[in-house]
Order: sequence, then C-alpha cells, then structure tokens
Amino acid sequence: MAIKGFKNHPYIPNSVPEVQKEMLKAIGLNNLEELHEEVPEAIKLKDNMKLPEAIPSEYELRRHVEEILKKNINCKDNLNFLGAGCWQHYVPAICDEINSRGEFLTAYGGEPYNDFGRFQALFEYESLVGELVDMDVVNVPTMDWGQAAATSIRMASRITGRKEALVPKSMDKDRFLIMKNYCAPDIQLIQVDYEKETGQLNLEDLKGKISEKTAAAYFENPSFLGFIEENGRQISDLAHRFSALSVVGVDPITLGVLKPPSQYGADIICGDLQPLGIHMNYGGGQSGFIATRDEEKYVMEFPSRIFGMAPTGVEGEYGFGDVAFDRTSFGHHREHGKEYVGTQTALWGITAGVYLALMGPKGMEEIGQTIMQKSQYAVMRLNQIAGVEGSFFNSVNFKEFVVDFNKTGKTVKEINKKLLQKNIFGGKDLSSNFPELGQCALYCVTEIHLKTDIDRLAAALEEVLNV
Amino acid sequence: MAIKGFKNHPYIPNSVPEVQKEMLKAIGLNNLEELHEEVPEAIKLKDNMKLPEAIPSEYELRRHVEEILKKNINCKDNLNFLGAGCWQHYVPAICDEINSRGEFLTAYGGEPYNDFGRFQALFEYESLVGELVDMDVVNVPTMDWGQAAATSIRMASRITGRKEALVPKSMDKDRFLIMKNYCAPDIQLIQVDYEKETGQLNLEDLKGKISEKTAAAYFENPSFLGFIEENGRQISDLAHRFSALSVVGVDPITLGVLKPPSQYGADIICGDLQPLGIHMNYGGGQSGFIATRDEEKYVMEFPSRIFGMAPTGVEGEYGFGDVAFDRTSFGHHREHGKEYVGTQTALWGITAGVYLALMGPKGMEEIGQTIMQKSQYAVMRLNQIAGVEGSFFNSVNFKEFVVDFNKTGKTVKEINKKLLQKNIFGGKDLSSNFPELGQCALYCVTEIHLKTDIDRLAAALEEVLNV
Amino acid sequence: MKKINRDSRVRKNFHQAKWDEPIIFELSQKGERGILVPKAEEDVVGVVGDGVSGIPDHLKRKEHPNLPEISQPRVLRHYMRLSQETLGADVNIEIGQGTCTVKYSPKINEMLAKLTDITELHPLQDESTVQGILEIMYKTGVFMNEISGMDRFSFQSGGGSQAVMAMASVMRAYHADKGESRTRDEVITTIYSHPSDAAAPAVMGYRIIYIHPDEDGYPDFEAFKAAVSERTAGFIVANPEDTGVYNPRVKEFTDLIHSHGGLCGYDQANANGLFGVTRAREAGFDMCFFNLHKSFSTPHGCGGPAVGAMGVTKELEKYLPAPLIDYDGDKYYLNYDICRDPFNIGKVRMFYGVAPVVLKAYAWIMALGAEGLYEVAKVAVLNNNYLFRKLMEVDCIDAPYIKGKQRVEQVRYTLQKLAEDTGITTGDVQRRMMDFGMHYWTSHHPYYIPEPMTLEPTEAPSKEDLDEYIETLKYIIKEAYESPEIIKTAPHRSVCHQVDERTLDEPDEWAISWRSYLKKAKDKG
Amino acid sequence: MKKINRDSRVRKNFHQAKWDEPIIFELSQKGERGILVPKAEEDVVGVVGDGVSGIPDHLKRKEHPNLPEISQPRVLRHYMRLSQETLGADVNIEIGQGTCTVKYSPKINEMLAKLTDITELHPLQDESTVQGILEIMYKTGVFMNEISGMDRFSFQSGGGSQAVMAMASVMRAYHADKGESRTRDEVITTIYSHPSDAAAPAVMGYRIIYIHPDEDGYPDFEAFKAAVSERTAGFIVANPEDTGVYNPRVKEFTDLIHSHGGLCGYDQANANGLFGVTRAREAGFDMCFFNLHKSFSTPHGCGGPAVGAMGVTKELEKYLPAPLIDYDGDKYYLNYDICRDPFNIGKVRMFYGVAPVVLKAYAWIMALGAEGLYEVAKVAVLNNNYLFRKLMEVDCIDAPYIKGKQRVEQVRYTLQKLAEDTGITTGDVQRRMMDFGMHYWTSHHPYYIPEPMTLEPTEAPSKEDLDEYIETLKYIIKEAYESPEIIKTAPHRSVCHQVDERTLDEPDEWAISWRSYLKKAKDKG
Ligand SMILES: Cc1ncc(COP(=O)(O)O)c(C=O)c1O
Ligand SMILES: Cc1ncc(COP(=O)(O)O)c(C=O)c1O
Repeated sequence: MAIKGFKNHPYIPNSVPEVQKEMLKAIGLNNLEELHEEVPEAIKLKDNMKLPEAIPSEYELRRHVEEILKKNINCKDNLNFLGAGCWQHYVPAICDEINSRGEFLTAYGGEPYNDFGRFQALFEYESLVGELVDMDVVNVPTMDWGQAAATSIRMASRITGRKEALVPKSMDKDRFLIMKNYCAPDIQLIQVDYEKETGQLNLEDLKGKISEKTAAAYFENPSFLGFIEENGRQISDLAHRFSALSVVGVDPITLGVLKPPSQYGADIICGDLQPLGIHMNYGGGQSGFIATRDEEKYVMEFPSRIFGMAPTGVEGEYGFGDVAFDRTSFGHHREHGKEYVGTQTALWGITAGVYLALMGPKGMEEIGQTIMQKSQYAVMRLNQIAGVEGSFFNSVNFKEFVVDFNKTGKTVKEINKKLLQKNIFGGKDLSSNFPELGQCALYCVTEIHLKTDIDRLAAALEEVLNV
Repeated sequence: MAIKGFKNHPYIPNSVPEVQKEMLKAIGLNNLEELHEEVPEAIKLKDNMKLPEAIPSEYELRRHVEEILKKNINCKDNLNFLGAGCWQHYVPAICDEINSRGEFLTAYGGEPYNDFGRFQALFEYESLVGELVDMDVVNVPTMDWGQAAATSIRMASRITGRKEALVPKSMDKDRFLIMKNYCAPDIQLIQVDYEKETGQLNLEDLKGKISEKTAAAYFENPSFLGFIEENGRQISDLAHRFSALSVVGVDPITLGVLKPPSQYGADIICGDLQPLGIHMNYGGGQSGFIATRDEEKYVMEFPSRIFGMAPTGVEGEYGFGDVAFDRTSFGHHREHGKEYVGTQTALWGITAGVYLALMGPKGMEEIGQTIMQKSQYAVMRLNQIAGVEGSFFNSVNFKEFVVDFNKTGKTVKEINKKLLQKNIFGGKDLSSNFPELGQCALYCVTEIHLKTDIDRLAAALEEVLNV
Repeated sequence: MKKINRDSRVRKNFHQAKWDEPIIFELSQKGERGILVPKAEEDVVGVVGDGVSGIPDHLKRKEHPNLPEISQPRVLRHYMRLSQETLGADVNIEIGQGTCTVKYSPKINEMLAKLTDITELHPLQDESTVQGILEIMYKTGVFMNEISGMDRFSFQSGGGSQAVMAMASVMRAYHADKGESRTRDEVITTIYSHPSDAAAPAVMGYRIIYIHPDEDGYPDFEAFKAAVSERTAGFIVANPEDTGVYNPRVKEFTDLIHSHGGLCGYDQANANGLFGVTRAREAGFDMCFFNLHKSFSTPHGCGGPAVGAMGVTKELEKYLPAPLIDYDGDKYYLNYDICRDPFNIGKVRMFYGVAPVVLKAYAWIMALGAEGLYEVAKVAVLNNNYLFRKLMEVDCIDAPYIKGKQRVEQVRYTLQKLAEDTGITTGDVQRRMMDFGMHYWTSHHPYYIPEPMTLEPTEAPSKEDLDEYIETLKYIIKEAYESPEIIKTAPHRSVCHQVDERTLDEPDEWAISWRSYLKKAKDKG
Repeated sequence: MKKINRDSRVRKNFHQAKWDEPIIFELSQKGERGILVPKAEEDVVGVVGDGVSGIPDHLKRKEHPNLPEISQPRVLRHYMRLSQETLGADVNIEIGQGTCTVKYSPKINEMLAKLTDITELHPLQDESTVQGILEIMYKTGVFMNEISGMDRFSFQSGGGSQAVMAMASVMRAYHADKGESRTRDEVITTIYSHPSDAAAPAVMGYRIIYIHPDEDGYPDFEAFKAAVSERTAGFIVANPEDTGVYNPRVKEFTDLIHSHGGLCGYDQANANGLFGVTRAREAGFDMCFFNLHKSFSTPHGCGGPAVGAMGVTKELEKYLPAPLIDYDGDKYYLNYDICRDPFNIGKVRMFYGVAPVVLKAYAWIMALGAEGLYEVAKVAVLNNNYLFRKLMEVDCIDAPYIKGKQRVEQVRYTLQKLAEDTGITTGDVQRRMMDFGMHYWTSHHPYYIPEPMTLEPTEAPSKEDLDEYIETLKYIIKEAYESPEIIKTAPHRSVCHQVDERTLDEPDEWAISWRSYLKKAKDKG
C-alpha cells in the first residue's frame, strides 16, 4: 500500500500498532485496509493526500501558527472605529473564563440529564435576554442577526400566510443578502426608502408599499447607519393596521437606555448577541436571537430549539427540556417542521447570559449612557475639523454615526489608508453600498474608546486632511 | 469621619449600604465604625490611605495594567539564551489549561473530603517525580531548588546529628545565599573547589574537607555551569564512607537520558520543577522538590507535607491524607516539628505532574536528546566564530554551557548590549560571580531553539564581534 | 496497606456534580454589581452632558430591565457550578453521541484561537492588516480541496445544516442559471441521512423525496431510479449514513442524477471515517460540506459556533456566497468577483464564517498531516467495528442491515429485543447511562429502526474507553433483566431526576423564561 | 406548571463530582503518547549525531523511567475530573477555612497574569527590557508602604511562613550587627499566632517563648513583661490572633520589646479586617508581612505559588534580601546595594519573588483604591460579626474570651457543648459539612480551645451566603441531636468516604507514591 498512517499520535490513542493488532484480531480482520472493504477500489485513493508535512510537536505547531497570525495587526494594539455589524465592546474576563470552561466548550447535544448545566445556562440566557427585550420567549441562538431576521420574516409569513416583507433600504447590504437568499424563493423583500435628512424610515414610502400581502414590516433600531429610529410605534401600528407583524432588529447593548421594541409594538424582535461579551473574532462572534411573546402561535413557529424549565420527580428540583420539540426539524416531522435546526451558536448564548448577569440593570444603563456620551463627543470633535461633518444625518445616534467627508475633497479610501499608517482603523467606507451619500464612512465609538483615543483620531484626521 | 468606603463594589457583595444597615442592625450596632471599637484611637488612621484613585471599571483597569506590561519585551518575541536557574522550555497547553482550572487555582487547605482532586493530583505528582528520580518518597513542593537544597541539608544534619555540609564552589551564588541563610546559624556550608579544565568537582579538595563532622556532601547534576558531573558515584561513596549523606540537586528535565542520582548513591535528591511545564514568569515559576527512599528516618525528617494514599471505609475507593502529619509544624509539636511548613508552590507540583503524564518515558527521553543535540550544535556553531570558545569547560554539557569570550577583546556586557539591539538576550554574564573565568557567559539552549535560532545567534555574534 | 480492589471497569460510584443551583434571577440582591463599566471622562461630560437626554422621550427606557443584580464572585460561582454539571467531551468517554463526531479538541488549538491576533480582529479591517488570518483561511481551503477533491471552499456556513441550506441555494441558483428553476423542484435524500438534508432544502422551496433502504440498508437503487426525473434539482445524501452503512454504489447514484441534469451534494458530516480513503470527487459529487466542529476536531460549544465548510466544483464556484479568499502570489485578499454573477446566491452568514474555528481546524490538520488524517479514519473505523463486534455478541443487541461487513464511523443498533424481553426502552437506557457518566443517543425521529441506539466512537477513545463503555452497557442490560426498576427510575446520579416532560408541550404550562415561569406558577398558585 | 418549592437554604441535594478516577499510572497503555516533542533538525543531527553518546556510559539512563504512557485526551480527562473533585474558592462559599483569608480572586487578574509579557519574562533579562514588571513591583511596594506604614518591602518570600522566616533572619542580622547575636536567642510569640510564627524563628535558631492569653483572650501582658529580657531578640505576633481577638494594647507590647532592645515583627496575614483602619507602624512594629495570596486576593493555588510581602522600617532595610527594586526618576532598576552590607541576610528565594502574584495584587489594589480597601476591611469585619452573633445564638456554640465585643476578621468557636451533649466532635462536623459542599476548619494543633471551629468569612460572601452557611451548621447540629449516626459516618456526598487514617502514620503501611503503594500492597499479599 502506498498509503501510510501516523502511528502513536497523541490525539489518537489507538494509533498504537500493537493495540490495533489486538483489536483487529478481536474483530476477525487481518489489517486496517480491510476496514474499508465496502469502499470500491474505483473510488479509493491510491496515495496519501497531498497535504503539507505534519508538524507533530506541539511547540513547533504553536510557533508555526503564531508566526502566521503575527501577520495580523489587531484592534487592541491599534485604534479601531469599525463597527457595521461587528462591534468592539469590552469583554469581561468572566465571559471568557466561562466559555473556555472545557465542559461548556466541548458539550454538544446531550440530554438534560447529561448536560443539565448547559440547559440551565441557556434557559437563563433566554430569560435574561427576555428581560432586556421585555418578551417572554427567546430562542437558543441562531447564526447571526441576518439569520434571525430572515427566520423572523419566515415566521411572520407562516403566521400571516403572506409572502411579502418590507425592509429598510438603509440596512446593511450583506444582512439583506442573507435574508434574501433565505427567504427565496417564496418570500419577496421590498425595500422602503429613508428620509434624506434624518435617515429615518420614510413613512410615506412605507404606506405606499404596505398592503394586505405584507407579512411583516421589518426595521432596525438603531439603524445600520447608527441612529435611533424614532417612528417605531407608527411603523408597528401601520403594520398592525394591515394585520402584518412588526419585526424589529435591535442591538441589545442599547436596551439599558432605549425602550425595547416590544414596548412600541414589535411582535418579533431579533438581533445579534455579539455586543454582549463576545469578541469580534474576525466576524466569528455573531450570534442571532429571536424573541416573541409567550403565545402558542409564535412559539410554534420557531425553528430553533427553545429550552424550558420543568418539574422533576423530586420535589424542589428544577428540570429542563426542549419546549415543543416536535415543531423542529429534529422532531417527527423533519422537513415538515419549522424550517431547519442544527448546530448554531449556543456558546455565545451562554456567554451573553454571563454578560447580562454581570452587568445587571445598572450596568446596562451605564454602558448605554457612556457609549452615547462618547459617540456624541466624537461627533462633536470631528465636526470641528474643517470639511468634515461629524454626522451626515440629523438624528440621534447611539454608537455609530455617518461621518461626511464629501467636503474634504478626499475619498474615504484615501483617508482610511492614511489613518492606517497612523495605526487607526477608520470607519467603514459607505461609498459603494450607499452611493447616494458620496464619501461617507460609518464610524463606531463604544465604551472602549477613551477621550484620548477620540482626540487621537481627530488629530490624525486633521493631519491626514491637512487642515 | 474622613474615611470613606467604596460602596456597591463588584468584589464585595455586602458593600451595598442597605444590606450593611440590615446586618448592623442584626448585630446591634449603629454604624460600620463601631466594628473596630477594639482598635484604640491612638493607632487608628484618620484619613483614607494615600493610594492612587481606584480604577473600578474592568476595562480601564485592564488597559492600565496592559499598558504598563507592554513596557516589557519578552522571550517569545525575542530570542532568549538565558538560563541559570530559570529555563525556557516549552509549556504544553494542557499544563496551562489544568493549572488555570478555577477549582485547582483557588483551592487551598481543605481536607481530602473537600479537595480530593487536589490530594490525588499531588499524590500523583509525587509518584511521577518519584519515578523520574527513582525514589519512593517525594514531598509536596517547597519554594524552589534553593529552599529544597537547604532543607535537604537540614534533614541530613538532623539525621546525622552533624553540622557541616560541603557544597560545590561552582554553584549559583544566589542559591548558595539562600542555603546559607536557611542553614544559619548552626550549619556551616563549606565550598569545594572545581577542576579548572573540566569544571568537575575537585575530588582532592573534597577529600580534604570531608570529615566526621560532615552531614552532607551536596553537589549538582548538571552543575550550575551546565555540564554533567561525572563523579557522582565517587562523591556519594566518599560521603558514605564518612557516614555523611549524599545530597544531589538535579534538573529533572535531564532524567530521560541521564541516570537519576539515586542510582549513583544519592540519599536525598532535590531540584526545581520549573522546567516541567511551568512558565518562567520572571522567576515566579520556581518550585522545589525533595525525594528520598521510603525509610522512616528520612520521611520523618521532611518538614513538607507529604500526601499518601489510604483505604476508605468503602471497598474499592481510594482515599488520601497527610502522611505523618505530626512531624510538621502544623502538627502538635509546632516549632518542635521539622522546620516549618506553610504555603509553598503546590500548583506547580500539580503542573509538573501533568507535564510528566503527558511526556511519558519516551517524551522525556526525546526531549533530553533534542536538548543535547541542539546545545551541542550551538557549542559547535559558536566555536566557529573567531575568538569565541563555544564551551569553556572540557566536559559534556546538557542544556547550558559556558561560552568563552575572553579572546574577543570585548566584555560580555558589551556583547549582550549589542545582541539586545538585535532582539537577542545573550547568556548570563559570569564575570562578577566567577571572576576566575574572565569574560564568560552561561548560555542555555533547549528544545525551543530551532536551528535557525541558533544560526541567528551565531550570525549576530559574528556581526557584533566584527568577525 | 492492603491493595485496594478495583476490578470492575463500570463506574458504579460515579456521581455528577450536583449543586442544586437556583435560577440566576434568584441570586439577585438589590444594589449588588457584577462589573463596573467605564464612565465618560469629565471633559467629555462637560461637552456632551448626560448623553441620553437627546433620546426622544417616547424611546427612553423608563424602567430598568428586570435583570438580576449579582456580585462578581456569585456570578462566577454560579456558572462554574453549571459548567461542572455539564458533560462535555473533555470529561467523558464520548461514544454515545452517535452521528455527532464528538472527538478530542486539542487544547493547544484553543490557546491559539484565543490570541489577540484573532479575537481582536474586525472583519472589515484593511486586507493588509489581516494577512495572517486570510492565509489560514486560504490554506485551509486548499487542504479541504485536497481532502474532498472539490475545487473551491467557502467557510461561511455556521454549521452543517446551514451548509446543506447553502448547497440547496447553489442548486437553486444553478438551475435558475440554466433557466430551469421552475421545473426542478425536487430534492432527493435518504431516510438515514441527517434530517437537515431534507429540512434545509425544503426551506429553499424544494419538495423532498426520500429513498428508503433496501434489505441490506443501502439506499434502494431501484427506488432511486424511479425517483430521479427532470424535476430533480439534486440529491443530497450522507455516506455512510447514520446506520454506518457505506453505499458502495454511490457513484452509480451520482451518475444517474447527472444524467438527468441534477446536482449532487454530499453531506460529509460523517467524513471522519473516510479521510484519505475516498473523496467526494471520486464518488461523483458536485458539492460537499465538512463539519469542522465534528470531523476536524473543533469543539462543539454546546452547539456552535461552528463551521460547515462547503466545497464545490469549479463549475459551481460562481454561485458560492461571497467573498472567496484568494492569493495573488504576494498577498491574500477577499475576492468579491463572484458577486457580479447574477445568479450568485448572495450570503448565508455575515462576513466570512467563524474564523477561530477555521484556525483550529487548520492547526489540527497541520498536527496530523495526510498520514494523520488517514490514521484518524482507520482508527475511527477500527474503534467503530470493535464496538460493533463486541456489542453484537450481546444477545439483546442487534443492528439491522448488512451483516458481517464493516460499518464506517458509526452504527445504529436496535434494542428491540431488550424492550420485548424486559420493557426497558432505549430511552430508559439513555437515562441510566448517565448514572455512569456517559452519553447515549437514540436516534433522530422518527425511529425507522425500533428502539435505536446510535454510537460513534471516532478515533478519540482508547480501547480501554471502548471496553468501559461496552461493559457499562452490558451492566445495564443485566440490570434490565434483573432489576429493571432501577433503570425505569433513572437517572439517580445526575443533577436532576426524571423530568415531567408533559409540561414542555403544553402552551399553558411551558416555562420558556424565568418571567414566564413566574407568571404561570402564580396563575396556578 | 406549578411553582417548584425550594424554601430551604440548606443544600441538601448537593453531591460533589465523583469520577472514581484511577491513579494516573493505571491509565498507562504502552505506546500511547501524550505530546510529541521537537526533534533536532536533520542538519543538526548531521553535525552532532545523536547527542547522547557523549554521556559517560555510567551516567546514561538505561531504562526508561517508569512513567505512564497516556494519550493526550486521556491525560486531559483525568485532570479535568480531578479538578471537578476539588472544592476551590471559585465554586463554594469560602467561610470555613478560617485564618486562611480565602476570598474572591478576580478573573481579570488571572488574565493579566497570563499575558506573554509576564509569563515569558526571564528574570535575568536586561533591566531595560523589563521596565513594565519592575514598575508593577516597585509601585506595589509603595502601596504596601502606605498600607502598613513601613518604609520598604521585599516580595521575595514565597509565602507567609517564609516571610516569618525572613523576619527572623532580619532579627538575627540586626542583632549580629549590634554584636548581640549570641546573647539574644529568644523570640516571643503567642499561642494564637500562627504556628509558623514559632516554627520559622526556631529554624533560625531561636528559642520560642509563648505568651498565653488572659481571661479575655488578650495576650497576657503580665506574662509578657515577665518574658521580655535582654535575651529577647524579638516578638512576632498576629493581631488579631486566630481567635479574632484584637489586642488593643499592642503598642504597649511593642514598646516594651523596644525598651529591651528587641525587634517587633507583625504577622499581618490577618490584615484583611484592618485595611485603612490601623497599621503596623502605628502599632509600633519594625517589620511586618502581608500574604498577597490571602488579604490581597491572589488565588491560593492549592497552596502556592504565593508571596509573603515583607516590609521593614528604614533602619532595617539594609538587611533585606537583595535586590530591592528602585526608581531613579527615569527607569526602574534592581538595586543590589544592600548586598554590600556584611550583615545582609542574603536571599530567601530565587530572583525577586513570584512576579505574577505581585501583578495580581497590584491590579486588585488598583480596582479598589484606598476606599475599596477600607470597604474590604469593614465588610470583612461586618461579615465576621454577623456570623458571630448569629452563631452565638445557637445553644451549643460558644466562643471563649471577650464577650459582647467585636472580633476582627475571624472567630475561633468551640463546639464543646455539642460534643458533651451528643458525642459529635468538631472533626465529625468537619466531614459532614462537605455533604453540603462546604469547607470547615477546626484549628491548628494543639487545640487550645476544645472542639474548635474557626470561621473567617472575609468580604467575599454575601449575606445570603453567610445565611446559607449558618443554616447548614444549624441543620447539622440538629442532626447531631437527632440522628448523630449520619454525621459520624459522614461524608456521604463527597468523592470518598471516611479514610482509614491509621495507615498514614505507619511506616510499614503508608503509601507516599504509587510505586511504594504497589510494593507494600504486594508485601501484604
Ligand atoms: C450526517 C450529518 N449531517 C448534517 C449534520 C448537521 O450539522 P450541524 O449540526 O453542524 O448543523 C449532522 C450533525 O450531526 C450530521 O451528523
Ligand atoms: C496569621 C497567619 N500567619 C501566617 C500564615 C502563614 O502563611 P503561609 O500559609 O503563606 O505560609 C498564615 C496562613 O494562614 C496565617 O493565617
């Protein structure tokens, strides 16, 4: 045989040849090759795959990988103002401690009798996010905000029996693409324009597009462009007038200071947990949640797993389990269940729970306030730079804001390149996805930015813009 | 009162004023000040201590500390050849994983019923090190090699009833100072010279100094200067001839390839666990061990705790506990027990156990071999540099070796300064502690050095020395 | 001291950590804080004020969310305890979560994935600042190509099921491109493929046709022939299926689909037993996916984050979700070219997938190389068949379908005889296994195989581990005949006892959150 | 769903994780590897050969050490399980390890101490490369000065006991410097100071004189007066002592020592309840030490690594172990000047002490500031006295000495009445407490207070935690009167049952290592 195995490998206990012989004997085989007799020769590989030489010593492996990773430069050693769907917030040490605990990290799909702690932690996460959004039902997290929003719309479609959904034109293009693919082929997404001045959803346009075919009016708060959407109540009311659902995407870190959408008419709330104690991870920290009222018609439309509490045979004992398991594709109905379910982002759910438990009501209020103060300060500070408008839109911002460079005579691309030389990651260039804005960039300021950081940005911009 | 407390602090649950009031009421006091009524006014502080403002937010605290630590430059991003009592070996990820487990990290002095795992892990560490040194008894670790050696000598002194100990002149000066302080006032340490050519202990000098007063002949293998001490058997025999004990300090990472001192006559073996899976930690990773045969006269002289296995009331159950607890100062005899015991370095003991369990017999052999190959390569490569002698002594080295720069016309200090500019930490300058060697430096090469690293050192030296 | 006798492998004295923790809300004490957050500097406050007065009054949150107030040590203690109450792969012999490929996740990889140079990367950073992670993702893609024979990989899917969905999206795009989107509305799969192989394409608008097994447990080729038609958009199938049966005629299946214009997607979540032995390409597939969180060792994290790495042939590349990661000989970059294709499927997940998972898979592959991957496959199958043979010796255990041949990766057994003899069901055994610190999985619903038990050892357990699992099962079976009550009332040594599951299906009773529980409990009380 | 009733605070359903793990040697399987180590490159081998043939034959290890051979997942699993079987402070209500000041160790500090910029520092690096850690150590020293009133700190001692030893070394050096080393050979301490306060000076050659308490539990001043003489080298004492009694006349004690030419060393391992309230200087001490691993929150690590931070007055600085850390206004440096003093004590530990522990203490102080430290002291004492009052309400619990006054930091209680009434000893209660997941410490030997129980809550537990501990104790006491057998046979829910301790004191029986166990077990047959 041309194919060789790697004997006595630390990850593979039974890669010891003597043990293999003993086991083969026990099952009546002569050699390892016979194990794959069912695979026809025609489709068998004849040689070892062409992969790089193994680096079997842990030290050399570590050094190898670290040397590659060192080619990155990160947001900790540099000053970052990128947000746009992935945000740099502070991750409390305990969040990392808990999600690194081997038991949580390596658990998977055990029963409540095996993984009691996993069930309780996820039940608690559901309950904590429930309080934040003021809803009674929250799912075990799905992939990301985009997936959560797409599923929310599918849920609305099933509940209303309708096939159109309205979405804001100002939303993130990538998130829109996720929703579009997931809603195809049967549900149509119709974009609603925004007010030029304020960025707010254009209610006239909305009125023009909403109809008896509308399953859901979906909007976001804060909007992708960072400002607070002020007409949530009107939008929800309008949706309800047409017996459509109001679906709201929300950044949960705002909810210590902003009203939860449930309090202005939302029927389904979705969003991303990443701001709640999860590192950016190059975009790997996303985690979507969906929340509704505790009504059967909503609960039964979730595709996700939902963990609930239940009594056990022993007085005083909490038990847990899957609520209405059979609605999922894991239940008896498979593809006739609700959409599909599978591995998603449970560990981030647990982490978000830890975060909220640490923060408490005061912490959530304070962080909201700090962020707003700091981002407002940034807007004002950037406003002082000749040619720069700190905020393109005339609306209240939360942590993100559209900085207008149109009058500087420079493109965002040029500016960001120069900023990079000063170890600053400038805001996301909006010029290709929002050509109507010209040379604008979406900046993100959070509690991690000290005043000195913002001042450093401003000074760098002044230098870059030669003002 | 001028003194203020910090209310609602996350680390102090009962810093909540309302809770404090309730508790004060329950104990019949009116305010927190009354709690310290026993402290006389005359010695009470009248004002808050003068400490920097607290940094209560975890984010800012982290940033503050990280900014200070960033002023360090470390042995990972740079190329390090320092050893001399603290060695850069590779630390397997699992060693860190286990000693970071909150349960081990924050356990302390519980009974075997509380801390069963701690007892088992330390029993196993004892057993594993016991195999490595081929002895039946190992203690729960003490502070460091120096402390272990000092205690070994005190043990020898009690066993023999004598008050002199012979120690090699070539040993580390700091270690010697630890032993000297700890053995004072009653035990005298007498230094034995070394052979100029080979560095080996001078047997003639030893013979001249050993006597009926000698409690112990202490030597090290490898020696502080890195070479293998070849006359262990003769030294032990000589000691035994005078009814003194042979005490040997050893670097445990050598013992996959080198004979353990028990096999050439050692009665007590001591050394440092730091090479076995413990980071250098700026010198905070030291951890001393002591090993003897399982003879009452030895065991009863240990001041340390020693964990042993014991049966429980239930068939098939392992139990653990303190062996001969009453010999320690924690027992009934307090200062009449053996020396004293207290918090030492148990977590490093557990870590060393994990390391040995991972490495196994093959791993220990291979690492010994790799280190010897690489350090020999380094000696040869440095030899090629004009004016440089790769090894001052004509003996077999393990991982450390004395590089002779006497013929370069430069001091080690100058050379190291220049190497530092090239991000290389040159070997320890021996010129002040070993003036007889002139301009020599103790270099350390281990499994973490790739050939390219050694070549980089050589090239740098060539440049620095202008050859 | 006498020798302490410990002959039996069965861990009869096991008990799971049981802390009886309250629900986190019950830990609340008004005024306690878990962590303090940065406040705006005085200078900033001087300029902008309180920051929140600008919020329109009707959008201001007037009452604090009802989150608990808990000190930091208590939050930590709570979650530490819950973690101990969770049977992660790090602490148990993972054989019982069959089809999940739960294997050893090396700690070194976790340490690497926690480096600031990956955790603190923003996905929109300039390419020049993320060359390291792009290199990792690019190279891992190249490895995947070699391991599968496909031409191009995307890591965007956050799990296997989402990858199935993405495969179905590609099918849709492909047929739309060919102008056949309306006519091709069926996807064929098998009953022993994963439920997501049916459910995800169904979301994408496809009607699902199931192929049932023939007598030997192979997908019935005659039935398959009958099912394939011009309506067939594609075929999505696992091989081996959850029974562990490998379909040796797979190439005939894929050929038939192709001859009718359909596409073939290979669910390679079970690829672990095939590394270096055979590949998607040789078996005729146009697409496949691997679960990096399964076969490639990255930890399951209680159910993600994860990556379903999807590979396609050159022809289908343009439909993949953008961006792809490319290398121009000098630097790595995000390639958005495919976006311009009008039939490109768009996106399935934000950004580029879960980068740390890709990193861990990269490190795992590098630690093994081609020889190691081959060893993984061989040992996984060896372990599986060792278990298989040993269990088949037990009177009341059977495994339907092909006899005397090897099974790849896992086996779905049946305990029907046990149930008939003793009334002990597979669900009972499941609970009882926990009393020995072990997982035990029955099967997905519906139970096509009666009283199923699905075991998948992978390469991670040692022979000793396998023997412990086997002996424990035998021990329970003995109990079933001798003292079934102990099984019926199990678990006894878990954190909780048998749950009254009825409430979980009753809208008036279920308690999905603490607040909802309190409301309902009050209503009752 | 009905409300689930959980009134009782007593954790009656607790069970510790019990894995029944074998001893690590029993996991060995020939051929398995836990980790692979780097091999020398071929080029290197080409030049130097096998590297080991140079070893003189008589020094070559011919047989492998008998270490176990275990795969990586199994090593991990083993230690993960053992960790779950350990009752660290992270997982329990730490009240019962009285005098150990086990408090909350913030996780943020652990993360900081794991940064490469500290773990990968070599202690002999050039000063210019370690400015960060030197700054931390220097500043922490300055904080310690302020907290104690001393003038200079050394972090070299690796624990409190070693710091006592260092204090005794300084005494010796000081008197030697004064030419009195021979005549001053006595150290005075008290019976309720820590055993190390006696044992460590004894190692340094001192004869120990104990002062017993007077009726109120204060060190008897008359006895003290009688003990002090020209033979007195010094006085080493804790205040409060382990009884929690604070000696308000401490200054009279230190004055008396000084008037006889002795030195006073303050064992401040119990300083937690005094931060910001009173200091070593005001109490007249010349030296003191803090346990950073206790009062300053760094974790105990199963018993170290740790730091006994020792402070002295200006006058004694020159005796401290070198180097000291200094700042010249521009950079931090290691100051070896004191080495030149002929009476300098030399060293007590390699290098400069356990740097990561100092770092964690620094971070802890910075998170609290002066107000936070004061709050720590107040709450620690509040918690202690709350516990004290509540327990004193229990009929069979008493605490000898001063009544009606506050105790600082801890209390040593007595369960003598319980023992008399029921036969249940404090040792029995100790074991039974484990059945509820709690530590319980009796006292150091000998038991000057009969049937002692020593509790020290610190500031870390909440009122709720204290109440749980109290109720649990009461529950056990009730059991003692009603069903003492359950206590006598405890623990029942721990990893193991009562140990046959006899074997541990019998040289023929004790098993200090696995190999020694095997030998002896064989000998027995
Ligand atoms: C064969 C097969 N396909 C698909 C999946 C779904 O993958 P995921 O759980 O990542 O969504 C699984 C998961 O176990 C599987 O075993
Ligand atoms: C009062 C007192 N002194 C000294 C010590 C000894 O300190 P260490 O355990 O660090 O050696 C302790 C430890 O508990 C103590 O409580």
